[in-house]
Amino acid sequence: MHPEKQKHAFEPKIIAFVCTWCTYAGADLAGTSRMQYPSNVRVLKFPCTGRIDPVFILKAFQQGADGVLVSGCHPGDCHYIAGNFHARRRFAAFRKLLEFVGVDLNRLQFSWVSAAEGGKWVEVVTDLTEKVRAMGLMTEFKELALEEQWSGTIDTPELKEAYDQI
Amino acid sequence: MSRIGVFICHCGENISRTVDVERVAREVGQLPGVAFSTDYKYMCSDPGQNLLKKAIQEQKLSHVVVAACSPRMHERTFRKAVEAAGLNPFLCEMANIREHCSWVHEDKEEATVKAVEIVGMMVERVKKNRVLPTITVPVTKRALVIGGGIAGIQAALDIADCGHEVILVEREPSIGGHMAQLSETFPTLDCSQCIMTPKMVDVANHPKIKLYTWSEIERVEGYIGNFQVTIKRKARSVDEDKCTGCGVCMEKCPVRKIPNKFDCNLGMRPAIYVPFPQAVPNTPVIDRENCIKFKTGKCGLCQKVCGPGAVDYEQEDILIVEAVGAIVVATGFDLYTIDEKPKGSLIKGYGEFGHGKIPDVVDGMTFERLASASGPTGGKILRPSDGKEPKQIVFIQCIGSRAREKGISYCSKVCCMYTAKHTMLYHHKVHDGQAYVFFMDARTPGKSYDEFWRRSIEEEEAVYIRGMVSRLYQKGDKIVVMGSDIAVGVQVEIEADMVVLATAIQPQKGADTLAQKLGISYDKYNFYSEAHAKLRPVECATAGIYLAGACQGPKDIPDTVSQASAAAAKVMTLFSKDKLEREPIVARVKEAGCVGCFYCKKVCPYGAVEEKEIRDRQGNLIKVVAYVNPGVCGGCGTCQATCPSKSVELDGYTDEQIVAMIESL
Amino acid sequence: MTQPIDTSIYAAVTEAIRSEAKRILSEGQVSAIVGYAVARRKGSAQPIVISDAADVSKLIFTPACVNNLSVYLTKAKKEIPKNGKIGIVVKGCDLKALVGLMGESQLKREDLFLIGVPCAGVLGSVLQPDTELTSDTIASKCRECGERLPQGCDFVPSVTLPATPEQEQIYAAEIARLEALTPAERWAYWKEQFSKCIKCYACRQVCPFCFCEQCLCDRNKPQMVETTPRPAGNFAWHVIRAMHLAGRCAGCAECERVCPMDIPLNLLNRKMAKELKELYDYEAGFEVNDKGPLASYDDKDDQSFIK
Amino acid sequence: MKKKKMIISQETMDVDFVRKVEALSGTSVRRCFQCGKCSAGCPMATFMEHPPNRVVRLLQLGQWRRIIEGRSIWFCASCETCSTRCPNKVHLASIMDALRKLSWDADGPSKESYVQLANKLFLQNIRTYGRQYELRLATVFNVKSGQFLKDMMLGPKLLSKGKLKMFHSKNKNLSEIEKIFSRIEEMRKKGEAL
Amino acid sequence: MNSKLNYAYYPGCSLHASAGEYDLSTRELFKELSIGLTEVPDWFCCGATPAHNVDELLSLSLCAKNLELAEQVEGDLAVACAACFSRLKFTQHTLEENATKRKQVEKAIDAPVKLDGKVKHLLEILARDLGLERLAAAVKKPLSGLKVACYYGCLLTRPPDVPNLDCVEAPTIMEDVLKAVGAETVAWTHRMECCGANFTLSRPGVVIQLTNAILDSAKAAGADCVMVGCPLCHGNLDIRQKEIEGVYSTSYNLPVFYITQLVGLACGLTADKLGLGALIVNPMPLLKEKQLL
Repeated sequence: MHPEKQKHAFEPKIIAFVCTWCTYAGADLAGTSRMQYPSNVRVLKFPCTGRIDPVFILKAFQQGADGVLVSGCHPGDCHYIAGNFHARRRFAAFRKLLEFVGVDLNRLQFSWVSAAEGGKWVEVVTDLTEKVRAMGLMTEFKELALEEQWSGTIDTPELKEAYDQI
Repeated sequence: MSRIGVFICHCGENISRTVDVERVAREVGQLPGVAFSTDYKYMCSDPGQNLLKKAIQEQKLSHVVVAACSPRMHERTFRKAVEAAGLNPFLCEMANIREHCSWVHEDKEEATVKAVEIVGMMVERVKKNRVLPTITVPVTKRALVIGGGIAGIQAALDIADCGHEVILVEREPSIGGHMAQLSETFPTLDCSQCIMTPKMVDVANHPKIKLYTWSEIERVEGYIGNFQVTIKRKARSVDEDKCTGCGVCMEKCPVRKIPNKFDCNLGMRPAIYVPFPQAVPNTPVIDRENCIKFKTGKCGLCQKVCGPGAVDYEQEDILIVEAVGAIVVATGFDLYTIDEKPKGSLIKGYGEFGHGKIPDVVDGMTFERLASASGPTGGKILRPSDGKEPKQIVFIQCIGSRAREKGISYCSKVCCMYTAKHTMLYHHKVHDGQAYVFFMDARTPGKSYDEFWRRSIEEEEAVYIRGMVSRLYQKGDKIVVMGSDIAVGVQVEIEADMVVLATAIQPQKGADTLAQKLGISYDKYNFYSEAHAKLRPVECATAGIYLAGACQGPKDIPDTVSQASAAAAKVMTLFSKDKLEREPIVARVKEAGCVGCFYCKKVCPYGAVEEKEIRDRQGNLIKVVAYVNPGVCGGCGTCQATCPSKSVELDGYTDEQIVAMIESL
Repeated sequence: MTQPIDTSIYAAVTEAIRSEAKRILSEGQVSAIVGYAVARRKGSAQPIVISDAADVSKLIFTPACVNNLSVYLTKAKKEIPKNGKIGIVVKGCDLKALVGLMGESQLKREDLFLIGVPCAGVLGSVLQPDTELTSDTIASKCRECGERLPQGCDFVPSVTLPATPEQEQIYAAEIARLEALTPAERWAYWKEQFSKCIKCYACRQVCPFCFCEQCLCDRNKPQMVETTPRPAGNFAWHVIRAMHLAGRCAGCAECERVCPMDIPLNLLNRKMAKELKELYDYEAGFEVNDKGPLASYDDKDDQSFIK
Repeated sequence: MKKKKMIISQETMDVDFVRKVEALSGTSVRRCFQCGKCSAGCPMATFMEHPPNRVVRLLQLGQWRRIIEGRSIWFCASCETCSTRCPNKVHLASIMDALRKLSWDADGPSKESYVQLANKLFLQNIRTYGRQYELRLATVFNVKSGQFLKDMMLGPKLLSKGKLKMFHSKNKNLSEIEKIFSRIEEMRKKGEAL
Repeated sequence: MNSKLNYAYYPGCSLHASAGEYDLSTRELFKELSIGLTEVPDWFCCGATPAHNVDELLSLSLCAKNLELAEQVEGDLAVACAACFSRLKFTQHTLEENATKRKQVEKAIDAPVKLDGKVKHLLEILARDLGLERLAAAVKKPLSGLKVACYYGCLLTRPPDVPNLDCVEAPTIMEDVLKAVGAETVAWTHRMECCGANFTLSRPGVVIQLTNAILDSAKAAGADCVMVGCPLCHGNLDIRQKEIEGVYSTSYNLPVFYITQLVGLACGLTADKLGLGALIVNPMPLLKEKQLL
């Protein structure tokens, strides 16, 4: 029997953007091999990592993701010749930008997982889930979404009154 | 408002064991836009598909989500079913709740919640799916076969016999591959060259086969039905058209002591040579590295003696482009060596066997050349160091193979059989000798194979010792073999005169580079990956490219020939139509938004983006926009991710669809 | 310590522009010239398009000539005649934008007559246009300018650029300061900055590279970015814009100059430029027709961040 | 001995001995592929230092001394289970017979003596009396093996039940049996039989 | 088949000694069933296991000699002892197949080898020659309610192709005979395991271990008694039973009958005629309980 699964106080939401030829197939293999991994990840299938727009990552965080995974074919293995090479540069730049505006890059994982690497898929997903779980809820974007234009504090009675009237 | 039908598959118990499928159907049924939701034992079965079709018609469904296995498994099945029910197939999506959910989670609650979300995500996606028309592309009915071993030869002959032109490209100066090197073949012990050379001649004489030896694939562009292949014809320094194959040049060449690779470096050849007498084409090639003319500018003897004047020192590598509709990859194998490997490489050598430095420890192919009547010893088994006949010969199986620590975990499949064959050949040639075989298992699945192996023991008196050899070392002119017999449970030591290692089968060197040119996938050993291990064993995931022989995995001759014929059959199936339907997952430009920055063109791996001028009625140029050739587009979507204004869109993976999925979470 | 900056050559430059403009207009080499002219407020300058040789005296070059005129050749080109070559007055920084636009098929070199301006710097702000150019008033971009003398133009006044004093590199310093912060502190900083945004899109309007006819951020099917000026949408807008400009923006800093809310927008662009320089040894604005760092790749690109 | 390293060569592999075994048993030892089914079903395997499969294995390697020096062959009950179930028709029970015969001839270096003694007495009985007389056999065995009291409690009971006859008569044609014994001895001397 | 059955009879050494009751019951039963039985004059010991164990040529020669002697008597050769049966059959088989050995044997017995005569175990005669129907017809007192574990041992069936008595792994001939006489047979696991008869003399410890497993299995299957067709098996199962019970501190109390004793009982023969008194484990209480006496 399997050991009783530990219940966690916080289950992070992980969104994975993967290419269909390598990582999606690798995740399929993990399934076929009946490997076990945390259920937090939701997989979005793309033809290629080359199709993955940085906007999607931003969108995923805004939509409440606590962690994002982008995964595709190993360099040289792209089904579309070079899509993953383009993606590699795109995300190398984008993660620097996110880092600069204050996103903790521990929440954003990139990986190459081939169709033969069911085990690696499990490892990547498990590691990211546990890492993000330890970090806790990604509050930044969620708080941002709740905020109104005014970012200052309503610290005078007049302002309070004016605000209430809105 | 869409009327979406959701169908949750139990997959027997594969899904329903960990996912509460009824609950998924119930909860998903509540989602806006979902008009119908149900679960069924086997959606992919006939009754399952009928259920789907019936629901589409009765419920007037506009979109369909099938929550079952991976779309890589059955997307095609369900899209076909949807099409049969009158819907555009691309209005159907699959939610993967088996490989990505029920199989990887144990907690039923967790798995069920996840399944609901996965299906919900696909429901949101499918709402944004558009009707996609089928795209047809023309098929060029010519095939390229890469590799001129038995696999390539068989595939080429089969396709050519069917009346289609074949381009056969071989890297070496002659076709024939490894099979031409073998002495006899198991399990019948018929002479390899006797059955191989007629086929080689057939290739040379076939009116439909264009043979390019001493040539390599430089570049592959295009897609199924329409590949453009650039082939590098390496300078042979001998004009194939003029050369009569008389061989005078080879006789006169003053450089004579170059180890012949074909003879596993046991025999010698001149600088202008054919690798073996039955070579096809029988046209020599000048080995420029060793040729005096090329090294010093002097000599030129071969040119002087060549009657027809075929020797041409000025020849250069040339590139030629061939248009083909299908490609058969048959690049074969290479043998593992026990040599020291570079640090950090996946594959490791055998220091305990002397890293290949003991001269009389040879590999199986070397033994083949020794045993071959046309080999360097004329078929006498003589050991390389001193040319003596070995009286105690030890064969060791599974060298490299099945040795995870050495970097290879797979079984090389043919070694058990060829080692059994070697013991027989040895017994036939050295009557007073004794052959010993160290082995772990004898794997002999094949027609008459086990009988063959047993014959080597029962009739040819090979002594098989179950147990791996720990170490080999030279002691005087003997090689001490330290092994054990695990059936007896004692250590065994043999002082052998010669040791033959059944080294692992590996893909050809450069298999990965070729795969990258072809855009096909390969495993960590560089064996090419078939589209499906069981159901599509000769097709690559890349459409229009097929696999034959050991490049896909270790194989013996009958299996190789079978697969080659199967690949040829697949090519012929493709060629049976003039036009080919392809998945309409291609990029489309929205001209209104396009400002013609052509970033799409810059990133397109297929060169599918063209520039298109938009003019008004008077013919004045309004603007230049991008145009994606749907026949050429591979469908990766890199253009869309790159386009700043998102004016190019990949059908089937539009921003709308993806954002809908993200927003559903 | 305030240091004066020598702009004495600007008068000579103005003269040279005028005479060259006169020549090319009268010879019919160009159909129009985009340049700077005196504006209403004292000391201020504004863009002008002239097509008559008689108007060349309107052309000037002063420290108030801050605009990047290349934007008038793309989306703001309504004033520009459709036929014939166009002359344009370009500072070194503006030229880099033009090079970029040529690489992106928006302009053709043969359609342009480039009048390059040797430049010692322009004002950081033109709210007080009649200001002496000093180490305090000079634009931040000019402090780290390496292209005071434009290269490859059709005409460049032959004047000797005065030596400019060593100045503090504000962007580099600010980037370094922010990089040293924790992610949470950086988040707080940018949240504060982006929250000020009122989505006036002046940054987009002035940017030579924002030439898209339909901005991604205006789309509603699907809505990639929230359009209302709320923090979440603002954040997304500026991040996406920075990403779109990565590898393209050469740092004319017009976005930052025109921002009514004083958001340090060029900081993001400089940061991306710095990263791309480090990663791929790429700098924008020097070569026409190159693919740019994010439209090309190398087998051996860094992938240390990928598992 | 059995753990001693095996040096294998054409000299150390006694093929002649193996051929004798094959001739006597009428079965090929080379046929065996060491599946182990013989040992799996052998009722006596637990008593043997070389289980049946290993006996064949050692024969395949010509290492008969290792077999003879042990007592495995003397623990074979001749139940024929191995021969019955062998997938390769290796008649192991006959091989065991042959090994015992050859060991017997070599006047066995085997440690086992009881079974050899019992067999010897049994055959002597036949030669002398033509038939087996169990009481005599048992008594002589006990005397010779020094186990005077073995199975003594069984004796009186068996006698009372008439199961052990105190007296026995000889066959009238006893000379014929003696002739058989001596002819075989003669043949062996002449090398006409193994 | 109405003609009278007649057999040459080879009782073997044991039936003239420790298995006298087998001999007695065989003769009485055959008389009762009107089957003729004539003992081969001056038969020799077949050599049994000890002979082939160390000297196959001797074993073959002794058996060949016995086959020659049997020719003097009309009819197929009826054999009671499984070991004798096995050796005689094995000899026939080997000499048929192996010309070298045949020549050696002919030299040893100084006579041509006779392989034509059929060698039959008593079971075959009852089940096949007489036939189960005729056997059933001869029953006077069916053995109703008697649960019997039929023990084949090693040599009745093994090795394949040699005795050819019945299926080598799943024989039924004993059960068939017993069912014909109204008894109940139990299914059990050790009916073909070896009792170690070869070691009765030399290694009784081994015998006790092996025989115990057999008795244990029979008991576990719910048998009231065991039936055998071999005096050697009988020796181990019956004579040693008490000793085994002592060694393993258990109680089996399983009477061990010869096939002829049980069939004879059903045919109405008395305990005296069947030699039931010679059995070491007293069968009387069981037979009385089942109202068979």
